[in-house]
Amino acid sequence: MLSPILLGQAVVNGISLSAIYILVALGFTLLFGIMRVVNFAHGAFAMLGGYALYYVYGRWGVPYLIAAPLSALGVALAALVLERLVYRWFYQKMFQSMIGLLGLEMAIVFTAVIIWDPHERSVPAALAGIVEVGGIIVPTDKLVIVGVAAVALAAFYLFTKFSKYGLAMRAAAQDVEIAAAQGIDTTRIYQLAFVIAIFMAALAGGFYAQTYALSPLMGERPLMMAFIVVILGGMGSIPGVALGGIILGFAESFLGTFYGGSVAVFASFGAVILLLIFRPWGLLGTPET
Amino acid sequence: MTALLSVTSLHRQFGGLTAVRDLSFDVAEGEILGVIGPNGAGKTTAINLVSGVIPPTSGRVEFRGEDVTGLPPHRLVGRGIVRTFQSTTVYGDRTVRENGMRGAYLGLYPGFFATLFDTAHARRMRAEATAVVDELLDWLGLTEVAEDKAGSLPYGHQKTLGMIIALASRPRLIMLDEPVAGLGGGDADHVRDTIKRVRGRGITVIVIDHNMRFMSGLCDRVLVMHQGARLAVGTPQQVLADPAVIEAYLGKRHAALAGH
Amino acid sequence: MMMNAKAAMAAVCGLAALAAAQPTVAQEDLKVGVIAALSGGGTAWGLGLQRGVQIALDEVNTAGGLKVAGKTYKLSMVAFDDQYNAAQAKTAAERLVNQEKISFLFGPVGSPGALGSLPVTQPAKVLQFVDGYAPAILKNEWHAGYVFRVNNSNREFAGPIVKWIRQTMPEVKKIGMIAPNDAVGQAAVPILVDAYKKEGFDVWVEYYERGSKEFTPLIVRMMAQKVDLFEINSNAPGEAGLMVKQARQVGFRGKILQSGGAGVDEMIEIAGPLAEGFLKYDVIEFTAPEVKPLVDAYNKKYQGIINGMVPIYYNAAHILLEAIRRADSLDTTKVRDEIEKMEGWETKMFGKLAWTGQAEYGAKHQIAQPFFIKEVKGGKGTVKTVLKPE
Amino acid sequence: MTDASLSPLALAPRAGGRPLAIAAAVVAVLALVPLVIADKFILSLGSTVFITAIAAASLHLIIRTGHISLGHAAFMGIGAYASVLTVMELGLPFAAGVLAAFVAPCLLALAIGPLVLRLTGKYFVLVTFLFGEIVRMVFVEWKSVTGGANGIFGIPAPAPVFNDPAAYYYLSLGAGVLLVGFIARLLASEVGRAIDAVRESERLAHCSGIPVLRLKVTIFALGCGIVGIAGALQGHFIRYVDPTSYSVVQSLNLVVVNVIGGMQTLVGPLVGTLFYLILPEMLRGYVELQRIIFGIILIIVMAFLPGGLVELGGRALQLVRRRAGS
Repeated sequence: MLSPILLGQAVVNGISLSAIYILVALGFTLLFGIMRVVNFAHGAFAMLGGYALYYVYGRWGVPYLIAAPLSALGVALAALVLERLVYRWFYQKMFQSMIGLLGLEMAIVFTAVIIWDPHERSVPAALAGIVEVGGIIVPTDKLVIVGVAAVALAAFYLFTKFSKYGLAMRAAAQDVEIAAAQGIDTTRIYQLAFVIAIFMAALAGGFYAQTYALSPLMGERPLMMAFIVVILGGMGSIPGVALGGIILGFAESFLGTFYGGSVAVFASFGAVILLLIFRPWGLLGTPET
Repeated sequence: MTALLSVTSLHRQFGGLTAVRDLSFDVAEGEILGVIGPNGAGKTTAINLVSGVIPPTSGRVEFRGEDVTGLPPHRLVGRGIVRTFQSTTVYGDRTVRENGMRGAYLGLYPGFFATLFDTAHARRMRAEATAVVDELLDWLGLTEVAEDKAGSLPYGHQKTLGMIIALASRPRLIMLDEPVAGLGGGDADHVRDTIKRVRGRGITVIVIDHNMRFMSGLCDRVLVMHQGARLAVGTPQQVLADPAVIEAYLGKRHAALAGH
Repeated sequence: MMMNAKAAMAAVCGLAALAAAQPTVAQEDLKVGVIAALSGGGTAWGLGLQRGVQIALDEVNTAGGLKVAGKTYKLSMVAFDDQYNAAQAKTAAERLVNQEKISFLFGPVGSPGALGSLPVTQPAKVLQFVDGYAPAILKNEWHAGYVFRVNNSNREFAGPIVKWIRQTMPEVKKIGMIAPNDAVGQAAVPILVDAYKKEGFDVWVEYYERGSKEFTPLIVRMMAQKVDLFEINSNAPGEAGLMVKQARQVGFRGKILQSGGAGVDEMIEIAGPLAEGFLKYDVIEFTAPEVKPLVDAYNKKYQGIINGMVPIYYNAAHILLEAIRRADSLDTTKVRDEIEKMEGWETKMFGKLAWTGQAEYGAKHQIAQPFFIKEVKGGKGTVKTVLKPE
Repeated sequence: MTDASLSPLALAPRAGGRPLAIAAAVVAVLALVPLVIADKFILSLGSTVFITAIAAASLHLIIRTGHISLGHAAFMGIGAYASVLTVMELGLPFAAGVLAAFVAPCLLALAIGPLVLRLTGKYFVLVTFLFGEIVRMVFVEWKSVTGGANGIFGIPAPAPVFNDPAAYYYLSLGAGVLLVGFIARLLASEVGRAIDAVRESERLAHCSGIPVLRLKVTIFALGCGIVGIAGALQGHFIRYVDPTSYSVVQSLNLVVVNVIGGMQTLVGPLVGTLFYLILPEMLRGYVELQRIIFGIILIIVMAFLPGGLVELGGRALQLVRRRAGS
């Protein structure tokens, strides 16, 4: 069964899966890298991003290129309230943040169930159709995701490496007190990082809802994926997200295509457990001192 | 005099960095040995290696003629080697007495089922542990604060308590990592007396510090470390006269020390 | 919020019913129980169950109540959530049976809840109307004493569908299935596979872990097997819709059919134009004239799309109420015997009532009602054929 | 409670005296309940409370070593399946099932413990989370033994008499007293002193001669074995086991119970269990609201109130006393 077309299709599927995983995991790793917060409410923000896109694009008909970033930005800015109410108490407290933010996830998701009912709906695709290259088929909506993920990854990397705010973030990530002593307003920096992270979660949630389906419980899967990607690559590392996303995406595509669905899940979970035991800081992360 | 502790060619690497290289020394029973050297000389790593907190890359540690290389700390405590930590380490939320009781744990642990059912044996052991701890508290002057939370004690008392926790296991060798760091001159003198009294109980002492003045009034012999290796060993007078020591370590700091 | 609105609505309806009843007749309360998933994944079906029963009760109440042995009863409902979980279903059943003292129970939908509640209801002789694919719901230590399955299980509908495929699609030789590795999939798929094999088809099955949304790798794997018909089997509507969409996106050109589930609208919503030509089992045709009164009553009282559970449980409630009238008693044994004897009774929208299952489960407590194969045409599910269960 | 019980001076007035008397009084009242209330639902709810309390207390034991397990329900499931299979497949009596329910998860914990307990608390949370999922998937996949996703139905009661809810009430109450009592005793012993020392400062404890890893593995295995017994009690009570009953959601529920009640004393999970099981019965029909309330409590406790409801109650009591005193 190892035909070139099958192989090609598996590669293409691997790329598109990797892209969505990278997109979902970027915000997660940013929150961890800078504030040491394990954002178990990440899936809830992805879900809110899905609903925002559903209204802004699906219902109100705002042009897609504006609607996608606008709805994500809306979620991110609204989430600032939660930053003040909830998140700031968990900064630099990795352990407490996990359980506390699981609570936040619960509260948001079930509020959404009350508002929107639990049933699934769809967000209309921006580009429906397929591109066929030499027998290998690529759906256009997934092509869009690959493009956005690549751009986001590059932008993230360049931002943290070169921009003034990005450098300030990195300084704050390394040592809060020293950063404060250097005159960096950590509260502001944290808020900025928070908004960017939630923006990414909501944007990814929009794509996710569009590609799959929209429901209050839809965030569970993206959260799980973000979590695995980030552990694989190394918590807090942006190149780690790229590597982790690619490994997970290709593993799922190839194991799924050639060995079946359950094998893919067992293998990825098993690999992550082993990694956590022997190298908890991930492939590209740095161990804590 | 046979050596109580004998360290041979101890080596420890962290990645590409060699923290301790080819370190050998002996400690005689009843001796106070000082380990001295500038920051980064590998003193604390050396103590960590001997006390089992980290395993050595190579080399050998013998205690009372027995090979104890790479044994974990709790095993070494059972054999009579304990240590204290550079930063004060006490159980801050617990009473001073409870801190002491935790130090006495291993030597006086009655066994799982005995303690579970609180047998006569377990009660006897506990009474004994309490007696040991109370005696130590009395001996080092903490009886009055025995029911206070350890975290509420002044810094100097916390350091003393750290030593009590170590002594409660009734060791033969105690290793003190910078016992006077952060203390004022008067307190330092007090600590020096305490250490001498500890030795007076027949306990061998290894003490780490970088303050030569403090060390020379305390130690029988001094081991000077430099860049992870042994630079010199001998009485404080011998070491101070050693040209290699003066050049490598004391040369630029001599004036500063004299000014103290 | 939703719950409050519902409670308020129920109160208003209750008042209306009270006002409509003749003031001279002293009325007593008869409470029936409902256990359904009212939170989490199975909520859409749980709400359908609850609403279907409520509409039937409302009809009887507005008509003056239920007359039994000289007394007139006003009907009301107590509904508890089982979160699609066995332990919760047991607790809910305990409470309904022992505290609320109900004798008639609708639900749960789904095997875990049904199997969790049976040890409470059956020894207590509580008459229960469930839906779920697990054969053990009827085939158990109580010999299905006081439990009826009021929806076709796939043991009843798989055979006729497969035969229909044999007759109408002679080109189909090999079937591919991608199934959830959960209670529904593991119970339903073997039965379906048997049905296909019996008719001489080749069958290829692959399971996926629940929660997965990306089926493309598995579909590509399936396509490499050169299957002619993609059987979506027991997948929930959301996953089923995604499978149709993703299969078409990667260029699967064979037939796609689902023998299972209920309701085609949610799938069309998710698969969009790619759902065109998709064939699906369904329990009801909502545009049929005999169903219209129910749809109207539903839309008057509730928001949200009506689904297949509403008519199924509306029907079940009326079967029970008719049996109580015939027995002229609230004794569950007498009522059960009447239900068994009701074969041939004209239901409101499922034709003549029929019970089956003696051979399969050792008790004739399995409903057998005609069902539909629908085809998606122009974005709408249209009836392709009506089949009878075996 | 631990530190108080350890020095002989403190033992008599504090740990040995009042709490023991209070516990005895509570158990006595609970034992009288079936004589007064014949409502089967209340008695069943009672059994559920006792079984959950055992599970929550066993997790508390592990939490006391500084490790929160997000996979505890998986071990409960292993216990449930082990007992059910022992009774149904091997035809052995319930007592043998309970033994299997203790031994099976205990052995698994002994096998993985030395690996996962090396991790610090935060990574342990992550590993147990994934491990719990894997165990659940094994329940689903291993159809020939576990019955797959449809589980095992028709599980007999431990003995015919236990079909009566009142009898099961006494069975689970007895098990609860025995196992929770065991945990309380353990925590009050020298082992408990070592557990607290390890949690508060692992380095210092290790250098005071406490075999840290061995202690943690032992406690982890004990906790997993005890929750296995709770699983057996639950399986034979519901008389149906399936993988969804032992998923990450259930593990999270056990953590919620501990966090809500308070993680500092054994009273915490007991109070948490009561709150966790009684609130839904009061709010039945408002499931979403329950989850929202639990979510908000989790946030508040983790951010401001590490002692949970017990700490809150303690503070309130102090306040009342001060008012009364002045």
